[in-house]
Amino acid sequence: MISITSDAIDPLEVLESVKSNQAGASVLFVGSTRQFTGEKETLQLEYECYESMAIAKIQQLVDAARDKWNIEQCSVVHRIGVVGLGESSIVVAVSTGHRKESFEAAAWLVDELKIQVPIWKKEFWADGKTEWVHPSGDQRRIPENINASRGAS
Amino acid sequence: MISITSDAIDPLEVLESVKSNQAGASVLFVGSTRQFTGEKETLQLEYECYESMAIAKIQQLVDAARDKWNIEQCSVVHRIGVVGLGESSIVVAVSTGHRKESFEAAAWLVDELKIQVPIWKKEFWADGKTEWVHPSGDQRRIPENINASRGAS
Amino acid sequence: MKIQIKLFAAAREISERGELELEVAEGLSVKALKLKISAEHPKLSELILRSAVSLNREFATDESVVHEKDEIALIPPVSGG
Amino acid sequence: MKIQIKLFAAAREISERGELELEVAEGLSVKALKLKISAEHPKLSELILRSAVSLNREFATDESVVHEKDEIALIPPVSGG
Repeated sequence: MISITSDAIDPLEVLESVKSNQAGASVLFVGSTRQFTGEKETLQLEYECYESMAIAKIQQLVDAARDKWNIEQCSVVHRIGVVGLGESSIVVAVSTGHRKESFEAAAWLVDELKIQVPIWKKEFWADGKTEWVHPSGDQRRIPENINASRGAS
Repeated sequence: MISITSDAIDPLEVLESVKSNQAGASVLFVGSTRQFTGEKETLQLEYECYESMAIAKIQQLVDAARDKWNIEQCSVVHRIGVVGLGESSIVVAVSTGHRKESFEAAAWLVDELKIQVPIWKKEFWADGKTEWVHPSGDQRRIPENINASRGAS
Repeated sequence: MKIQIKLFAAAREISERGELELEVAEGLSVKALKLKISAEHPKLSELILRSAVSLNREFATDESVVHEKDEIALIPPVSGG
Repeated sequence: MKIQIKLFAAAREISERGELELEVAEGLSVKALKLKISAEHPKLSELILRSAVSLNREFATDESVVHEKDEIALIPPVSGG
């Protein structure tokens, strides 16, 4: 399951989408809106995406993860629009035969999604300010890495 | 939430038990009965535990994890009795401010539980044989490590 | 040739539109495209320095060449998750 | 003194009971206890070599001393999760 949605994400649905009798382990990651970053208070987040490219990029990440680990099932769901405190913006689920691979693949997918997939977060701070989060770093490095590592496997 | 139960585990309940507005990340681990181990086919598993000690040991692990990582909420639920194919024997959930800690703490809790907590698994193989799983290794090393690491922090 | 460039997040808000339209020469490189956008839309220039360009939903390099029918987007540093 | 030792998993099945009762001397070490169980229940001896003993729900060392009111269990290698 790869999905971008403006509705609340149902984590149970994502977990069940990776169910398999061949899996001894499933790892579900849920990223949600945290109230405090240091002393700064967040009221809500808002996500925007370039949907067609985001879906294509997530699919590339899932394909690359399947090359790197022996994955039974794998799902990535990202929410867009306003995501309130405690609500989930991203849910990733991976099932594998053994647990080490589930943990590694899920963590890797979240790490890479945050670097490679065209989705952007806007902070709504409690002091009334808003801010698009545009971290520094050279994004163009990444897709080249993915293609290289896939070609080699 | 720390629990040992003979009922089916509800993963959503465990995930919700770690919900916190201070958490930006939650990781849920689900261990379930895998049909094949190499070419050997499993029909079902059965778990037995020394319940009072198991609860005490899990609590020690959770306390040690809280010393090692900045954990918001943490839950461990283990099922005992017969666990059929695809059903869950263990569900661990950890919520933290940032994702790295959730992944590390959840993986560590599962690793340590498998070494330190008096719970035993019996395989029911498809060929009709049964087998208690008693891995080799010196168990007594572990509680000493835990005490040492807790004392040092 | 006439091209459209999709804008997102801060780029969209700064320029107050979801798409730019530019008249450019055939054979334009991505690097030249970024310079041209900066020149015509100075408010975007700081963000463009830190942004990537995608062509047909793939990240492009500075040397990539823009074609008339390409789906083009300016991709500010991403922050999903 | 009379002590009970809880048995689990293969130890319980091999000995066909959930608890052993032994008459032992005061000041018995865990190491001596394991030898005594092996001697009186030879079928358990192989598993005892690989098992731990818990006293009051904590893993004991070979040198730990068993007291009359202790909750004692034989802990074969565990396999939860």
